[in-house]
Amino acid sequence: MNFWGKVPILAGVLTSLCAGWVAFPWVLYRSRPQPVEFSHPTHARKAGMLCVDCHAPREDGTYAGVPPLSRCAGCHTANLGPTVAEKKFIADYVKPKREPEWAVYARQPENVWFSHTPHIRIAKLQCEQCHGDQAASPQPRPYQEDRISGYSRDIWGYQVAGGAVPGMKMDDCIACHRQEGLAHSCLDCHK
Amino acid sequence: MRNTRRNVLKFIGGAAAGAVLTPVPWRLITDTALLSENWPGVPRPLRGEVSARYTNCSVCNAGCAVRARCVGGQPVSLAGVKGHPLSRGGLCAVGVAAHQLPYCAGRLTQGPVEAAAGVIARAAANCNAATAGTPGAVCNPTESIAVLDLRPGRTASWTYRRAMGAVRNGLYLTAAGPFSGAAVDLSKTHTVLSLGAPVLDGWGTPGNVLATRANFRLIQAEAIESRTASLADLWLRIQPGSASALAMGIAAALKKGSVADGAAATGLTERQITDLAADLTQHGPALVLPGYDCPGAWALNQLTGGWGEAVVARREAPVPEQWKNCAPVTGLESVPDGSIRTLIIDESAPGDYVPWGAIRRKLVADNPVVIAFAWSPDGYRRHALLTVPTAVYPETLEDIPAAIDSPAPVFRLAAPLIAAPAGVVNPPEFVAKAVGIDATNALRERADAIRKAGRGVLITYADGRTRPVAQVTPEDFWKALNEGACWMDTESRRTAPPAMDLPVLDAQPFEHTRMSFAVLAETATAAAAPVSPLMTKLDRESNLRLGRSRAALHPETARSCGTADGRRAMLETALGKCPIEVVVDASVPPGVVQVAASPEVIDICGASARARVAPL
Amino acid sequence: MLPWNYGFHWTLGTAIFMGAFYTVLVVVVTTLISATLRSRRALRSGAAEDMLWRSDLFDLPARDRACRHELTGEVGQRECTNGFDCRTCDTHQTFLDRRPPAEPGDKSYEGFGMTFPLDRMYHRGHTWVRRERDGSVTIGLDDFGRRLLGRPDSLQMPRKGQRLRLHGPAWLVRKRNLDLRVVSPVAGVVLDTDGPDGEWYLKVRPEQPDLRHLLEGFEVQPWVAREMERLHAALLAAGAPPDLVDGRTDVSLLATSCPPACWEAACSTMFLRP
Amino acid sequence: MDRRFIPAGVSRCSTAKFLLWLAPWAALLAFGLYSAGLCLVKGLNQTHMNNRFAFGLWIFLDLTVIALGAGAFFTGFLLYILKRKELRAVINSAVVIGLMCYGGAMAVLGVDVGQPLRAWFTFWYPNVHSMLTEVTFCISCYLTVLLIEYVPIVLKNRKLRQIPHFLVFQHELHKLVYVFAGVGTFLSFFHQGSLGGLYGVLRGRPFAFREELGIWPTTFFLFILSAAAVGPSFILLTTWLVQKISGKRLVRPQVLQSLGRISGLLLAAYVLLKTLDTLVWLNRTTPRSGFLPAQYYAWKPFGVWILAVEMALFLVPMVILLTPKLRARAGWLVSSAAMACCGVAVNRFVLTIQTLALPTLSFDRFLQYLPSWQETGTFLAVLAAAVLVYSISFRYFELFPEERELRREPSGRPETAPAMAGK
Amino acid sequence: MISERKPAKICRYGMAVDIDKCTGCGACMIACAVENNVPPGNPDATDLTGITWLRVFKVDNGEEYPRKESVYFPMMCQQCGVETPCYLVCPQQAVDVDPATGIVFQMPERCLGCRYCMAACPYHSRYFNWWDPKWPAGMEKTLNPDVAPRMRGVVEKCNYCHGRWHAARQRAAEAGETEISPGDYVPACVEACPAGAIQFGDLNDPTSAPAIAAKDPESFRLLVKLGTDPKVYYHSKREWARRIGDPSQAPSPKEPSRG
Repeated sequence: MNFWGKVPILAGVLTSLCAGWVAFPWVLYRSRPQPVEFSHPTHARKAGMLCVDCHAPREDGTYAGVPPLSRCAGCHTANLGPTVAEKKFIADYVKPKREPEWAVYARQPENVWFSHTPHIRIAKLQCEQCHGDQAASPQPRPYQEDRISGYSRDIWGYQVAGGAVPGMKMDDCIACHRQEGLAHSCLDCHK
Repeated sequence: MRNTRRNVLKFIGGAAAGAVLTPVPWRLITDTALLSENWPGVPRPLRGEVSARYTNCSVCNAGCAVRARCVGGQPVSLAGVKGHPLSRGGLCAVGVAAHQLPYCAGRLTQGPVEAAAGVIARAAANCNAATAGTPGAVCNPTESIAVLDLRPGRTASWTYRRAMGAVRNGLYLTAAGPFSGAAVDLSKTHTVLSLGAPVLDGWGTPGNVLATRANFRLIQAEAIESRTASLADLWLRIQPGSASALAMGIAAALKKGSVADGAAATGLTERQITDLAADLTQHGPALVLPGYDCPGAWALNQLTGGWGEAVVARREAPVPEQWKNCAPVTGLESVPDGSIRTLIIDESAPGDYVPWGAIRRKLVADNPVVIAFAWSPDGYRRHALLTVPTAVYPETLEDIPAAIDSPAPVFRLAAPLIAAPAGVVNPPEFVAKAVGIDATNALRERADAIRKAGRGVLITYADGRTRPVAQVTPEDFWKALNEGACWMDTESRRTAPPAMDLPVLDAQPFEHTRMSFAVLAETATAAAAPVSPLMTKLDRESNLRLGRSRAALHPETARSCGTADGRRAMLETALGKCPIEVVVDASVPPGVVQVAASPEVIDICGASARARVAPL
Repeated sequence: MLPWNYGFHWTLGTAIFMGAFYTVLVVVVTTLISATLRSRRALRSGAAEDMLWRSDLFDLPARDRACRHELTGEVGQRECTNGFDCRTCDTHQTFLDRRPPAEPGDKSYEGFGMTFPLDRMYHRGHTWVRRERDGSVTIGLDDFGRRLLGRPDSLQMPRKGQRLRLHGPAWLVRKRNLDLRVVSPVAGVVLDTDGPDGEWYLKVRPEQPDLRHLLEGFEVQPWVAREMERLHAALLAAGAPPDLVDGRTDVSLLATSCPPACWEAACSTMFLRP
Repeated sequence: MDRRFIPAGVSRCSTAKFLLWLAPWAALLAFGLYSAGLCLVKGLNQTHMNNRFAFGLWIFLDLTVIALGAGAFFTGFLLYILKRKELRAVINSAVVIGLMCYGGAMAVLGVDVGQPLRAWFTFWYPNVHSMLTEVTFCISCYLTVLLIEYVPIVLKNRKLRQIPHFLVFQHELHKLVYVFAGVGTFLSFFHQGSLGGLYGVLRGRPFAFREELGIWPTTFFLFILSAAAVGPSFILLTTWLVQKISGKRLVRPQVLQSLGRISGLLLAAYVLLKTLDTLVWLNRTTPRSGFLPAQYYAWKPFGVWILAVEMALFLVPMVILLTPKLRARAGWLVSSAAMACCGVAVNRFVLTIQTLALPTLSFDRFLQYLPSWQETGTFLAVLAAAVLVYSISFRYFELFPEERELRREPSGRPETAPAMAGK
Repeated sequence: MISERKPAKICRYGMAVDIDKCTGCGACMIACAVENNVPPGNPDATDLTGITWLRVFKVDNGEEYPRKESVYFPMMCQQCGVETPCYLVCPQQAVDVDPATGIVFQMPERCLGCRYCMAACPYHSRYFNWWDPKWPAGMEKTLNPDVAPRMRGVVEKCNYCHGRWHAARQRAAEAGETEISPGDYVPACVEACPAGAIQFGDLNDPTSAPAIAAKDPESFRLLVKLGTDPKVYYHSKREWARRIGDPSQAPSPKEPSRG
């Protein structure tokens, strides 16, 4: 087969490569920006806050969820900074007392029984070890939802804080649990 | 390029090969599998802070202590409170799932609230007008207004009495038989003769019954092999509907009279009856428990020596003095027929369901007004002119009357665990308001009265402590009650209830009409009251209990009716008919139709009746 | 099924199971691949025609594939498995060695009112091949074929210089709206073409001088006889009128007189068309 | 109009007549697909299976159909590995039958599982100790093999082979078919066995549980044997049926007889071992697990008679097929083959349905089960599809190579085919 | 199971059921359904297609009145310890046995609904979701977040309220413990039984109720001769009731009786 004979084949390969790697994700994932242009670095660096200042666990050690508006309003009664984003936040949410619909990148599937308590109280893990150094994280990425499975792309696809830290997939949990010799059966984490 | 078809094929081939190198096929395979996890329609349980809250179950008078596991404030499961002096940590099947009652099919939240208020107010006004100027005159009977309280002994009952007291000839009616204001003390009992009472199946306070079960020998006289009969130490299979006859027979035996009639009616031997009588006297203190088709049998306890021992009088929890001038308690049966024009029925809290026929008799013939306070569609709503929606446990704040097996007066609240939907009313306050009385604070006033009396102890569940009431401030008392605490009177000198006279034998042997079968209703806990949708686990999904609108027949009986297991049929009595599904069960005696008590069934049969089953 | 799957760990069972499974997989796939490669090679080397010829031949009844030595009675019953290419057949050679030295026979064979000159060789597709001085060969329809077809309605001859394959189509004939391909008795390059009017159809330079696969000399007579038998059988099977099928069938009449079914049957049988 | 597709040298009915024959089957298929669709869309509540009768008509069908389809692998084994040349006359037909049996079984399994979208998990996370895993793997592999074996038959079609690529490919593939025959035999041995093991390992179902030989219960081996024994019978039966329906002679009687003979021999072996196994099971296995053999047959309608019938349906055909005189008579031959097929069906029925119907707990009760119309419909779809594909294959492909020969030979003439010379 | 290393502490959770105490009130069944997010029965569901992880049967001695005696008999998954039938037959490892607790667990998300495990289970304690799960409007609010609702077409079964096991472990972790203290983890049916007929504990702990029951001559297990080592011990003083566990005592075919 001469070169011209090969052209159609190459064309075919190229087409499906483009379709598969570029068009497909664009079709598959429903993308939704976070309601507020929130910046972890600003809070961590400028305001010098710690994770627990906002993400305070309940007294039983369980994760209390994304901090409610009240906690933000604690400081953001009026503009603390010049940014437009903050103006917008106060105007749209703080003043009308409207809870922002935060999208949680790493919400686990229903059949996963995850508790922060043992990871904090016993394993003494630091937030960064799983969530990555959010203090250095860029602006919040749009939340991408798989149209078919309904799961966040982050736990199934690339990792929450980019490169360095493990993602929130089962394999990531397992890797650590195996290391610690804590992986006995599916029942360890599944409900 | 020539030969395009070949090229197209090449292109397709290349594309196929390339696709394998993209995430498309793999992603799709995975995602479809994940989709089957989030299958449409599979709900996501809400997450939130887990907390424990305490209350008392108001599904029946047992008022068992309840610990609710709440997630984000919403109760997700209920359990008994260990170490509770009355309920002993017990909770029956209905109570365990009672937090789901608000989600029963057809739950009422909307209704003619204003209209009802208007009607009651007008009726009250009419009554007053009708008797105005004629002091003490018997009011025009066709203009009387009445409240039928299916669950007497509550603070709400007092409110109704006050309301009716305010109306010149208002009546306060209860369905409770002659035996009220008394209790039984199982801990003091050594022999229990149950004439069809479901002793081990939700009667009294289940936890208490089971805890004291070891103390007494249980003799069950019943026609069908009910749950209690199958577990009793001795089961006497008597003829359907002959419970009172047996009672009479025993009475006769105790009086050294002839037991022939009793034997004939019950199908027992005379020897069996005399032995039974001997048992009751020798292994005392004995207790005779009537089923609800022979209330008169209570009196039998006066002959066995259990009177004042096993059966004792029970004071009522203290009541504010100013409440005392109010309408007297009237038994429904003692009201002249056709005398009530406006009847208010409160079935917001499950109680004894009175057959509609018995009520209808008392109403005036021409368009009487019946107002039902209900949260569930089946019940008196089917007969009422107006139905006003009410809250239901665990939405309601109400007190629970003392259970029959608690000799000491008690006062506890069913503290609401979830908010009631908008548009529902609190029946007693509603009625009181309509006739111009303010009863919004009745429970608090009652609590204060109890606190003022200073008797008894306060049991708090969260910490499991028991303190004399005297040491608790009124505010703390009220607060504790709202957190599911229980006030219990100190044991007073036990006294016998007022004497009852033995009713004459009312067990007429069934005349053999075309109605050939005896219908016997399984009278489990609050049998007639609606239950959680989950109860299908007990009836349809496991056949452990007889489901609503099902009737169990002996195989032969079924054959003789020309029906079979799982078939639809019509149950027909002198009072009416209702459709049923036939369940063939060899343990049902021939000639008996066993049904679960539901409003429809009770309406047409009451406790027991003759009926026939016609295949559909 | 892959060791890096969560929950996977090696046990004897897993090893055996996976071993068996993957072996099966490998065997099946390799077989498929080798089949594909071999067919590529076959296509390249142009074996397709030969295969077609063989599979067509295989479609014919066993008796149509009778070995030439069966015709001559040298062997009882023998089926040709070489698609009539005796050059690749070693049994053929042994038979030839057994033969007595051929004494010069008649110049030609006359039978059933047909003439078969013996100065040439015959192919069982009813073509003859004659060696010429210049090393080329001329190819023509034998008397049987000529009489059967008579004057073709149309004819499609190969181009000059075209390469004929052994048992590939030599030329195409259309007669009584029936398309026939005449099997090429030799492989070679077409030098010149003539037609039904001339004595021969094709002049071909054969690829190899060896023409042992063609019938000659005393083999012709029994072959023609067998051909007659086959013709009759075919006609009978096609439900021909009895008068067509007797000892003295005039082949040349078939073209005109016999019904289409018989016509197709006759031609197919004679020109080895399945 | 489709004459150019019909193999040379054979005669087939007119297109119109053919379509007329297909029509009812197509209708049946449509209905079946509809009922299968209901089961897939609305869920398995469409069936009459339940928590106790977790398996129903479908599993019974799968087991039976696959046992009958064993003809494909076993004929291939005899022809290509043991070189029984005469079976060349039926091998193509056997392949098509096998394909339909296995394809049908797979399709039904796809409907039978509650979550078809996850069926591939079995390949991804297999539990190698489960018989079902073995079955799934082997059946899917063997189905592929059958498809590959089917390809040459299709490509050899008179018209298709005019395309050189097809011609050459089928030719080369056909040369290597013995490899597939070998692989097929290997796979079949395993999944036929595992299908037996499927129930034989059920420790919790003493009626089905059997002693273990090595890592496999005896049913594993019994199933292989019974399948191998009945496969040829089924080929025999179908061939005869096709002859009757098409009104043509397709194979020489000797072929059918030799099929019958093989079947008979294997049946003999099977009957022997089955008897042995039954005795061990009743006297050793069952008492050990705390059951009384009598209990198994105490429940109507499954009395001891069903065991007797099962054995009879193997014994009688065995005797007939091993008696040359009787074997020579078409009537006896065919009816005994039919009996053997019924025998295997009853055997599979007992192991699937009766096992589930019997109570294990002392207070449990015997269960009745009747398939719903959706289940039956799905089953009929498989049947219809099989008939359709077979009919089409029979019309356009060369399922019976001997047919042309036999057509040329006026019937009744003594056979002198070289293939038969040996016997 | 997938463990590489042995768990630090090995429990064998089991149950002791005193059928003399059981009154068949069904509180355990309801508590079980509430705890484990089992939906109310579909209108077409019967006792053969419904889902009751725990089911109470009524069993009698086969006699007629007056000699007839009955007991109520709670049947949950017997958590077979060896040769666990369902675990061995599942084609895709959707059944797992936790080496740390001995609990047999069904993973609905892995299950493809082939129901082979149901055929394998001698106790019929596995249930198939014949219908899509459906709760009356608003009732989803009462679902237990510690248990994942199942979807249609998968098998489910009693797993000793595994959600509570997780919760107990979290409570332990809250106190910095890695092991849960006995009594902190109790299945819903045990908690709900008003008669205290069902008791729960670790068979490896000789002081636990099941361990004591295991030694009691009046205790018995179901179909113990199958050799699957069920971990639920039943207890009764009645000789006839103790024979329930022995299939060779099965009653001859007779008229059906409810329960």
